[in-house]
Amino acid sequence: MNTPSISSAAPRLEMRAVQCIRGASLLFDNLNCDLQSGETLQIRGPNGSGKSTLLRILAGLAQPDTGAVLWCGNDVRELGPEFSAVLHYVGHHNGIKLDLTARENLAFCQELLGNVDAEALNSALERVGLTASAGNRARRLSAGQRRRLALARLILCHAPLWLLDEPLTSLDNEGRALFKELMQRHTAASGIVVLATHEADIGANGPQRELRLK
Amino acid sequence: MNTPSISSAAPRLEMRAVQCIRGASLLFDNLNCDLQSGETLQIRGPNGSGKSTLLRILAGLAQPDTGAVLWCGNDVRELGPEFSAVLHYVGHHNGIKLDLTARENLAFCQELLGNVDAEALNSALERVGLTASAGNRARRLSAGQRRRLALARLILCHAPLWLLDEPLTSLDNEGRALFKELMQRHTAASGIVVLATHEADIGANGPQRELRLK
Amino acid sequence: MSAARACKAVLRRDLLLGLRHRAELANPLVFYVIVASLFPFAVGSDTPTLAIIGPSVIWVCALLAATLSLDRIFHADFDDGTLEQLILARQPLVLLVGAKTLAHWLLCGVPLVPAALALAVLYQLPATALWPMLSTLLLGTPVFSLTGTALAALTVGLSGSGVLLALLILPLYIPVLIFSVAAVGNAMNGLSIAGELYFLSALLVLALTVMPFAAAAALRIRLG
Amino acid sequence: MSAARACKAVLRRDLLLGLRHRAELANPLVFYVIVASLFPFAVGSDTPTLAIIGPSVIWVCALLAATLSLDRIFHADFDDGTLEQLILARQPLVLLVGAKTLAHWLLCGVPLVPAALALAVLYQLPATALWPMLSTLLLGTPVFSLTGTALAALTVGLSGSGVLLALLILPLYIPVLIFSVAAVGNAMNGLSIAGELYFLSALLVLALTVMPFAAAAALRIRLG
Amino acid sequence: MLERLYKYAAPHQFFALSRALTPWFGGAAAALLAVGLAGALWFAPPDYQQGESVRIIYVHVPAAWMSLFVYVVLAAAGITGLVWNVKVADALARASAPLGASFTLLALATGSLWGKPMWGTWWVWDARLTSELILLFLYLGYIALQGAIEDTRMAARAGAVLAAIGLVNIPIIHYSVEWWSTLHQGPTITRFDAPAIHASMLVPLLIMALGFKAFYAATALVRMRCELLESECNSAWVTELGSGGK
Ligand code: HEM
Ligand SMILES: Nc1ncnc2c1ncn2[C@@H]1O[C@H](COP(=O)(O)OP(=O)(O)OP(=O)(O)O)[C@@H](O)[C@H]1O
Ligand SMILES: Nc1ncnc2c1ncn2[C@@H]1O[C@H](COP(=O)(O)OP(=O)(O)OP(=O)(O)O)[C@@H](O)[C@H]1O
Ligand SMILES: [Mg+2]
Ligand SMILES: [Mg+2]
Repeated sequence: MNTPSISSAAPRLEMRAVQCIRGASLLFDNLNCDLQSGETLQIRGPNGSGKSTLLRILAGLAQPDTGAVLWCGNDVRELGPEFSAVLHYVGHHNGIKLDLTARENLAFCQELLGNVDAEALNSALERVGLTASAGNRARRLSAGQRRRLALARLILCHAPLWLLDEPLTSLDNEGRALFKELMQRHTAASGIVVLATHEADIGANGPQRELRLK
Repeated sequence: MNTPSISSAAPRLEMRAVQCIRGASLLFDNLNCDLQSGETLQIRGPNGSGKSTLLRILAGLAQPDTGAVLWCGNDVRELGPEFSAVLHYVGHHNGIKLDLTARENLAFCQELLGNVDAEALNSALERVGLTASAGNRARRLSAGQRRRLALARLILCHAPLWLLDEPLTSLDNEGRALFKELMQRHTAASGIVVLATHEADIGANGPQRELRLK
Repeated sequence: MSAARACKAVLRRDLLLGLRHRAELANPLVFYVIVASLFPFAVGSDTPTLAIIGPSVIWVCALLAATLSLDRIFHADFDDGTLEQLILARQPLVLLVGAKTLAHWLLCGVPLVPAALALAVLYQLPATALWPMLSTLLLGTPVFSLTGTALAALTVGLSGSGVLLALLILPLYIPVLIFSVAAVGNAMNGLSIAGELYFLSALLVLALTVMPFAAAAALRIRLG
Repeated sequence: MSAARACKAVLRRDLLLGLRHRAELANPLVFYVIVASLFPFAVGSDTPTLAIIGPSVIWVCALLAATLSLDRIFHADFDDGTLEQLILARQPLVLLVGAKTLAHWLLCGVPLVPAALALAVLYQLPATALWPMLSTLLLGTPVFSLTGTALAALTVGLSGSGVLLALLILPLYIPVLIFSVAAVGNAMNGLSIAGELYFLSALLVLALTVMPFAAAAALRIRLG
Repeated sequence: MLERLYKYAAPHQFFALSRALTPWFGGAAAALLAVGLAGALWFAPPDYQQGESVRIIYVHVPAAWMSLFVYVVLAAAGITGLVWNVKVADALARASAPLGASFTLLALATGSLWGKPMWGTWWVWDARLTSELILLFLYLGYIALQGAIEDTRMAARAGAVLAAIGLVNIPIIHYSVEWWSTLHQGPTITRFDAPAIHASMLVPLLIMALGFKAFYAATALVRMRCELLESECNSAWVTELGSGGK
């Protein structure tokens, strides 16, 4: 609120010499990267190379051992909740309540994010193909349907930075196509996408960069 | 024990008019299929079409609403634990204890399955590339490493029938290749594989069949 | 204001989840009544003994019921990843945690009050004990919820956190217990209970000002 | 025999997991001691009253501690999918469940015995009460573990299963409670406790023969 | 005979049978309860010791008996459903639980109403009273379990296991008055030798007891039909029923 710049300025995510140590082993060291609006960064690497850990660090859910993550030039540790406001994070876990219906889950997200809009909710459900199951408790949804519900958060309201950990898990072909389209639109609208995935082709349309771990 | 035939006979899995109803909706009806040794069945279908449910029914973890599953001609409900002895099931969940090390997890599986063999254990760890992390608690493993640990069960001891629910989740390319090779060997050794996956190519070598849901 | 709306959303969601498990909602209550009725079983139906231990049993059981229900404040949210979403929400975490505390109190604290009064009747406590019972419960249960939330945040995601939590929390509850039982005892002996009530109010104010911040900090630590 | 080996594996694994969370292992115990010592706080350290309510408090708290630890018998196994693996193991499920029950008793039941004796001293119970306390605990705690396993199997995977489980189990524990406390009371009054011990033994034999089967059936139902 | 039974165990057959039987049981309940209450309130003498308050016995005792009886029915039905996979038995168990809980509550309420004039207090922690309270908890536990499990088939099967385990408590309640010397009345009516109660009281009491049973049967049949409709909503016969077929 006191630095309105960061929500209005052009999105820009930087890693500066980010290092992470887990247990006795160095996961990664001296990671540097400068992502501008419209860019897609795909984090790749074999299992256990630290992709998920890096994403959590970028989201501010974990701290790097040395180095820093900057958003529009500000250290995200200092930005705090302000930084949370500019990102969507979808991790290995879906982050949905199994005892609420699909619709209730999304409505809650909206309220949490601060913009209630029934129309946006309906169109998000429609987009991810859950209109028919919107009234079902999430517990009854299949693995792929739950993942779709988690991804529906992305289109509920705008956030310039998307951090996605294996977003395509459990999705069928139609779901993958849908998701790729969402991503393309987001980068076309000058957003930034960082995702970890083992897919060969993620079909980004803007400038696409790769970060290989290990 | 009283029908030694089923463990020595050539593996054969049949579905007879299998039907499953969940809530108010019919997931699938009148599924028929006859799988002989060496065959691979890939269950396909969009998200929520009932693939996982069907696999649980095949494993005897759930009951079909009508119809039956037969193993070597016997209804699996009547075979009970005898049927469990001929199959490996790997579901969406990995079925590993996060507070045991990778090695301890596999050792426990061996004892449960009734053949303790340190060599088999070491070679299984080696095959799935977890030798270096064998002494780590599974909680510290990454998503893909955990999946590898779950799949290591398949090679710990022989079972003619493999039931796998999206086995490739979280695996990197090397992991996928490894798994495909395991599957090929299994069918070459006259096993049966039933798997649910959204992958286009699962690289089976023997006769490969497909079951499309919805 | 959007912060207020987010808090309301958290509150509404938690209440909804609570109501959706109607069984779960009634459970702490029934548990409370069962445990409290175990004692007469064990002690025998000797009325004077029952009246002596009555206030203590009622309060100790209220404390246990409150403790048992703590586990669910964050546990489920942690398991399904919604806790991360909460932390990444665009609002100050303190407020959201405060809303969760309030929901917990409404679902688990408030129902204890009528249950305790009913038990007081069953234990044949004199009528003079009822008002102090009521007022101490209304002051004490929010302290339980507030302190409990902070410690639940600290232990979230630890295996066996249920019992660990109970272990950490019970010593913190003891002051509330002592003063509340003393108040009821005083009232039964015709003495003033103002001192105890002041003390409990002070504890409540302290908990209100400190605990949500502690809880928010603990959550950030545990998930960091 | 491979069934015996599988049982041993289950037992060893559960004990290992228990020991690995040393905190978790100590927790029910510490919880027990804390709750039991809340009463003197609440009742006041009036020795005759304490001696009267002593056996009841000790037993009720043992029962609560046993109840609280039930949740973890199957809960974790259900969450991570190892329960399915257990059901699909090549051995009769009854035996594996029996091994889990035994592990639970060793981890959570047996430690209660010395703790209860220590508490008996704290409550200044007469020496004549110690032997009945010991024998009833040794007969009663396995019944708790056995019955608890069956009910834990029934409620596995249900949301809020902790309190639901407590709700279901407490009524079933009551007979054990009544007879045990009666035995201690009789002993303190110089009467014979043979009748109570016979009854408790009968309950134990009943539980031993019925509960593992009930638990296995319940698991199949819940996962089916 | 067995064949007949088996036939009516099919949900749609039972549905028809239950429709036919309900009015009979309902009518019998109304008639018996009317006659019984008249007998209880006007024809039976007041007790020489207890005065008019003895008339509570005509509600209390049948309700208390029913609370035990219904639990046994519930457990038996549950086990039948579990072992032989009879859906009608599952429905009976599920339908019985709230009824049994209500009878238990009624026995507790009338008992404590009676206790006030008799023992001078609403409630004592006596063995029978407390064990009746536990019975209430058993019912509530059963209901809570049913509520917690969404799938009705699974809920019924899980409930059956619970009910079977809880069966241990029934003899404890029944014999509690003999095992512990308590305030509560010992067996006066259910003794194997001659009942220690005068016929002018016994007859209305027995009529009331029969009336309660008929009432239970009628309500259970209605509730079972609801249960069956709900759990069988996918099957052909329900669809037919819904589309106006007979
Ligand atoms: C809340 C209080 C009470 C409860 C929970 C209660 C419970 C019960 C129960 C469960 C039975 C059936 C026992 C069986 O068939 O095995 C019963 C029967 C009976 N009760 Fe009560 N009762 C209460 C109060 C009273 C009072 C105050 C009286 C009268 C002094 C009374 C008189 C009787 C009689 C005469 C029977 C029939 C005994 C028989 O089976 O022959 N009850 N009661
Ligand atoms: N109680 C219920 N009421 C209504 N629908 C239910 C119920 N339980 C399950 N379902 C539906 O059954 C289906 C379950 O499918 P299942 O998990 O087998 O799908 P799947 O083919 O494995 O999908 P995925 O590819 O996403 O893993 C879902 O469509 C779900 O909505
Ligand atoms: N406390 C610890 N001690 C030792 N190693 C640890 C510890 N915590 C995590 N690790 C290691 O850190 C890595 C975590 O990696 P992470 O989960 O980020 O991998 P990932 O790239 O997301 O892999 P995947 O593709 O399998 O999801 C693993 O190799 C794990 O073994
Ligand atoms: Mg990862
Ligand atoms: Mg699936």
